[in-house]
Amino acid sequence: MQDQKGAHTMLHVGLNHYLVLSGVLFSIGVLGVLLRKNALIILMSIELMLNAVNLSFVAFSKYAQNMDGQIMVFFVMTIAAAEAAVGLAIAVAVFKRFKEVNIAHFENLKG
Amino acid sequence: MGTTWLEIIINTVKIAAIFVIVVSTVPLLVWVERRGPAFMQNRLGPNRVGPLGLLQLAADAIKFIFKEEFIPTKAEKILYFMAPGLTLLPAALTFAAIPLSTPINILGYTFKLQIADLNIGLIYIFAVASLGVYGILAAGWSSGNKYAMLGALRASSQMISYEIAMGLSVVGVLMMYQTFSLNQMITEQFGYFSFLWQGSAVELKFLPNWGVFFQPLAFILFLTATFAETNRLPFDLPEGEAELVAGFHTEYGGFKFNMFFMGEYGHMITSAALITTLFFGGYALPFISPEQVREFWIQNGHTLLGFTGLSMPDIASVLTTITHLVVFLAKTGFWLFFFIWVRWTLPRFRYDQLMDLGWKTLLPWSLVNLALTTALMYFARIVK
Amino acid sequence: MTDKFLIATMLLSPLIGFLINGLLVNYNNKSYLRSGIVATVAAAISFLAAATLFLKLLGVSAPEVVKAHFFEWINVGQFKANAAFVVDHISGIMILIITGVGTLIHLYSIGYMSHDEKPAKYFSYLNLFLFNMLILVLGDNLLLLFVGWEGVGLCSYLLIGFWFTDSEKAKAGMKAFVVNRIGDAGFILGLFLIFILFKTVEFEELAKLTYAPELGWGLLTFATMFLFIGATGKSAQIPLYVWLPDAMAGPTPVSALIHAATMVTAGVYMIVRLNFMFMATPNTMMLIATIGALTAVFAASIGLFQNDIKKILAYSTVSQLGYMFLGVGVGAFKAGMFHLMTHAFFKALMFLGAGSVIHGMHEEQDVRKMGGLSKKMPITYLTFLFGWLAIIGTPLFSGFFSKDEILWKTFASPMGSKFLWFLGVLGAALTAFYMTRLMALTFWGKSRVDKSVHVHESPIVMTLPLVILAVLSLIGGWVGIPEVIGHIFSIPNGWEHWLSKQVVDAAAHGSHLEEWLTMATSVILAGCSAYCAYFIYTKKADALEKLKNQYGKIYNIISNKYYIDELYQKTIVVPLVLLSKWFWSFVDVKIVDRTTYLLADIVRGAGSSLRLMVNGNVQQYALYIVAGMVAVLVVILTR
Amino acid sequence: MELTAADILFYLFGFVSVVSALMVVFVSNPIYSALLLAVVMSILGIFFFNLEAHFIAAAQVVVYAGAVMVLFVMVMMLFDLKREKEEVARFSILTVLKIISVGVVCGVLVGAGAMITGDGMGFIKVSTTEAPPPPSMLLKSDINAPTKQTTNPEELKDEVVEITQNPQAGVEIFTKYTDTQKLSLKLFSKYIFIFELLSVLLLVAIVGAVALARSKGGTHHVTRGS
Amino acid sequence: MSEQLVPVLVLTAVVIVFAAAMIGLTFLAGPKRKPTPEKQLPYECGIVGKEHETTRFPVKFYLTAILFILFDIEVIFLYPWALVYGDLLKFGPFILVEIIVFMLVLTFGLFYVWKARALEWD
Repeated sequence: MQDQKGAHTMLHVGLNHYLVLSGVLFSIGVLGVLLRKNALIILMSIELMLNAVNLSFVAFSKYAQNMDGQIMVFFVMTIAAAEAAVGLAIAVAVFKRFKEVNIAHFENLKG
Repeated sequence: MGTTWLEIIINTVKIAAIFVIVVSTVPLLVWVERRGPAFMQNRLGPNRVGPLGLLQLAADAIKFIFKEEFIPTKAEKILYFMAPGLTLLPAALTFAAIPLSTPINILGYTFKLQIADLNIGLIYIFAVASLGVYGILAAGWSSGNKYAMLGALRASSQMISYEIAMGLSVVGVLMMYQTFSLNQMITEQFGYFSFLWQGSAVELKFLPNWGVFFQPLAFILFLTATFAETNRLPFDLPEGEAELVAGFHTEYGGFKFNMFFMGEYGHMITSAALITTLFFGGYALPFISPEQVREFWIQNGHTLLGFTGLSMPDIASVLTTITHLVVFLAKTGFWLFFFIWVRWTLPRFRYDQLMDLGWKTLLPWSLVNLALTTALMYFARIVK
Repeated sequence: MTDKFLIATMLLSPLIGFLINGLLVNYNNKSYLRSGIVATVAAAISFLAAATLFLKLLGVSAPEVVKAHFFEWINVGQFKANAAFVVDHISGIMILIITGVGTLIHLYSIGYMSHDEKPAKYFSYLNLFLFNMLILVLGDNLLLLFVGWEGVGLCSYLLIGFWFTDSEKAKAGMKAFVVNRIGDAGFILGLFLIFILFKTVEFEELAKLTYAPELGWGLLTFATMFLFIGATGKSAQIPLYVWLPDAMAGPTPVSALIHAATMVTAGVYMIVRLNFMFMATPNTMMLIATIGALTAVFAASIGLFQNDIKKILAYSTVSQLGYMFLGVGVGAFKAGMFHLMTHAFFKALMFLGAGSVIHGMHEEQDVRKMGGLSKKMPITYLTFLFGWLAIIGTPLFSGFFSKDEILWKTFASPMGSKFLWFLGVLGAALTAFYMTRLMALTFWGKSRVDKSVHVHESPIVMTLPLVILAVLSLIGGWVGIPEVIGHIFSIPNGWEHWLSKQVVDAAAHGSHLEEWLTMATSVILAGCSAYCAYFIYTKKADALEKLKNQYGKIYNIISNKYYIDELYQKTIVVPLVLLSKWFWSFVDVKIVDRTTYLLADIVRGAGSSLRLMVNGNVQQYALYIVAGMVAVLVVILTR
Repeated sequence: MELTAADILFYLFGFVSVVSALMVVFVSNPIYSALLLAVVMSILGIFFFNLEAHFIAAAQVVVYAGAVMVLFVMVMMLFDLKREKEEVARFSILTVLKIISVGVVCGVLVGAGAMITGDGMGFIKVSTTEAPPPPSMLLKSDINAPTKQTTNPEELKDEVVEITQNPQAGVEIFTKYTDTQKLSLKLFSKYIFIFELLSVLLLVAIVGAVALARSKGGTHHVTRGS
Repeated sequence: MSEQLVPVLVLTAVVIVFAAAMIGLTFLAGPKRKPTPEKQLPYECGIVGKEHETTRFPVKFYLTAILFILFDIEVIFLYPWALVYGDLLKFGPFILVEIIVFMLVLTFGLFYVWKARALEWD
């Protein structure tokens, strides 16, 4: 297949393009989680990571002709939303207590 | 958009045209908004500029352009400028999915009178509508004024609460039409009121096959939800002049303020169009399906447009499209008038009543509607 | 009466005696009579059963072997050992000796232990000893023999250390047990080797196998060598004899029974039982013979200058055992067995005699404080006289026949040598000398008993066994009159004939003349040395003093038992103690403890450093997750 | 024409989404990062649309862009966080370690993503010596085959047959259903258990959120006994 | 596929251009006066209010947002169900039972929220 298509195989968007994109987004998410101090930004980076995963799910679902990928995206979405909701509730509680949403304050949650 | 450059240009022009039309109807609505209630309250309303005050619209528009560009100190520069755009964009985008009329096919091209015929039309509209909240929040927060902030918060939480109710009420309709694409919904609503009851067909001659008769409760819920969604009067607490000055767009002047209005009215037009499409057969005439209209125009369409020298079927399709466009505009106009009409009749809700209405009445009732339709479809095996 | 029942009674009656005395009778109850009678009756029943069994074997049509299988003890893989007991020609004799002499000694000890606080304990141990000795002898496989072997070792420890309140006696018991254990270790190695070689330990199957004589140092030689080491431990030969003289710390009947008649002979019995195996290993045989001869001469020389009556007898036992091993070593298994029997009689007699002397002299054991007891203790004197005559090998007495048989076989047998014969004769001369010295110092000569002690003859219960044993030591020899004498009076050599089925001796070749000559030389030599000793110790006490200060140094060396004990103490015990001290102080403290503490420190250190990781900083946790993920991904992709 | 509209769209939006994702992480004002994240979410919605997952695209925009990010923006506005003093942790060994590990993760993921199609997009030289990498075990069909327009009929049909137990229904159902309906067919036949489980998850989240809100100091703090 | 999407994107472009033009126009055409400090202050119906530092915003709004997300997902799950309900009815009540369980659990959630007075606007 490769030779026949010639150079522009590279450009025609195949599965690997989407995977590379989702990989990059995922890494940016991880970077956000690791580097940022603000708890909310961390939560958002997690959301970003989950979305990157969703993208690869859908990409696989299209190129593998199988609906399971999309259904998985459904479930990931629900979980991400629930997680964000509860995460923010906690962040608000922490904000009330410490007047600041720095991740360091989450230390007090430790056992 | 078609492959050839020509088609692309035509489509872009169409899109721009439709957008301009929508934008231009906004001043018209404002005019109606001021004249209508005046008529109701036995007073005159703007009649100085131009006949019946029609030119008042143009005057306002131009006035806005010449206002001073003014930014409050504590405002967030970038967001302050982006906020009006953020409200206008979703309103405009939601209108893209609404089918205005039957597609025209002249000179071998079929030309859809709809910006984007999406196969996920309905939830596309809901998706883009939900983006509207960002505009309001951005406006409220970036203007640095704590009252604006409070107004924005109120507006957004109100919109959010009613979005669920609207979503749920639509589910009933979806169960009936079993599709998201609005075009298909309209085709479902042609002809007489007919459905399968216990397997046998039932047809009522005196009723058109509209969605409202299948889902009356859904219609009422959807209507109230759209009122709340567009912050129209009974629910226009955020900009309640009395307490919060002008709500989230207090700090805006000039055309930015106008854009907020355009956003609001755009949203209102889309809601009206949505009501007609979902519940009142969209661009279709009550008992007559577009096919019959085509037949009619084929026989005597020649008299009207004979001079153009187009082939008979082309003329017919043009004429049917025009008729359906007229029907669509009539219906939507009626509902727009209904919006304005309600504004000057119902008093404003208190905020907690408003939220209670959203969460504690609309939502439960839509669940009831959902249960009802499910039960009916299951037991009576009603299938459209 | 089925064989099984007979064997069972023979075996179990001493056990039951032990249980009754041991458990039911209160230990510190003084009534020696009750427990004494119970023990003696048990021994007697066992003797009767043994006798009937022996008679069964006697008849012409009698079966070769009486076997009783009780239960299958061990059956693991190829190793099979079951609790089965065999009475054949060899063990027939042994059970007679054990139970016969045992019963006499039980009877004797009733009298001897009359003043003791815990007679019940003593008698229960004695019965237990009998039971174990019977198992040793009757066992049909090496493992059962080893069980008896250990049992008797245990009983000897218990009996030697009977008066454990006296630390000296307790130490003697310990010493006996330890030395025995060293021997037993050798025995067990031998047992393992045999099993490895032949895949069986049962005598019957071992006997069926044919053994190619192994000239070099093959595995079989090593096996027999190890067995011999076990024998030296148990029968007190050169390297491991040191425990026997100290074992005299126990009551005298114990010494008589265990350290004269039965236990010490176990080694010889074992070699006779496995004679076909030993014949196949000439190297071991030569070793046994030389050690036997050396022990005989060495122990006899020590016996010359001992002053304790029981010590003299102990060394004499060691030397006589030396003779038995010499006999067995040169392939004269029958002669060795014969000397074992005769020795059992006259040595037990002498020990009991010494016992009654001590009893009479109220616990006085030093020969120099005795003298002239012949008039005061006539029966003991007479019976002792018989024993003396037997041991120095006067013709017609049992000692003569068995000892000369051994000497003749050493001289004549292909495995023996002239030098060994010469050692044997020298040993015999020394034996005659110190036995006569003993007789002279205790019974003849003027009485050196101090006034406070008034000597009295022992009661009938003690003197009766003495008389019986005296008769036995006289007629005991007539059973195996050697060929050269026998054919004159046309008396067949019963002993040879009796054992010939199970025991195959090396063919001795030599003319009758030589036999007569050797016999004559040994008798003459023994007579001369006996007269010298008599002359020195009864007539010329002062000549002895002169001799002593002339060869003072030699006298000191010998009287101190060649400082063997001190030698062992220095060469083995002390270094061992030092080594263990070193091990404790250096290895244990420095290395083992140090390493354990080190490990503990490492773990605690790691723990504390890991603790730092869990400090609640959520972002650090995230970092750990990512690092983990990276590791996993890298592993998967580079696999 | 080599590049179809979809390709152009992909590259354009791909670039925009990566840039805005980076800005989400590194911009100082959290509200801007929230809005930018909403933009990223919408762009992902567009990608989903390109990948023929229409309903998921709409759901993505409704749920993520329209609800979750609104919550984030609202909460941030409530906190009135203006400028972050130092948004990124100061420069320390830990930060370097973090960056390195993220770099490795990104490299690995991108490399794996590229390699999955076997041709490695030219970046990763697939050495011909050892056995050619098996067609990625993840995918049944050959990746590089031109993407078929209709989704694979056989595969979904057997699912439908599975629930309806009559093969004829399978064929008939399959031909007339749109994409979204096929999705829901599968969702309500094969994954029904998870579907019910999710309702429980949502319930738990609701109760959790309400409980947290009522906790001490919350605006809805209910004093005892009231 | 993208034929459906491209018009939407074109429309967004048109809107953005329109908005930018309008604002640009006002920026050019509008009078440029020096902003006076009073004018700069946030508009408070004319009263020049003092601006105290931290404005204590009521935080209860976020709870509605959270509940909105969770119930929105419920709605999203209902959409695919609604599409397929009519057709799957032919194959027995299984599709009905599924949704009944789903809705029961979530209405209980709503009921809990109601009873827990989470939506009270005091």
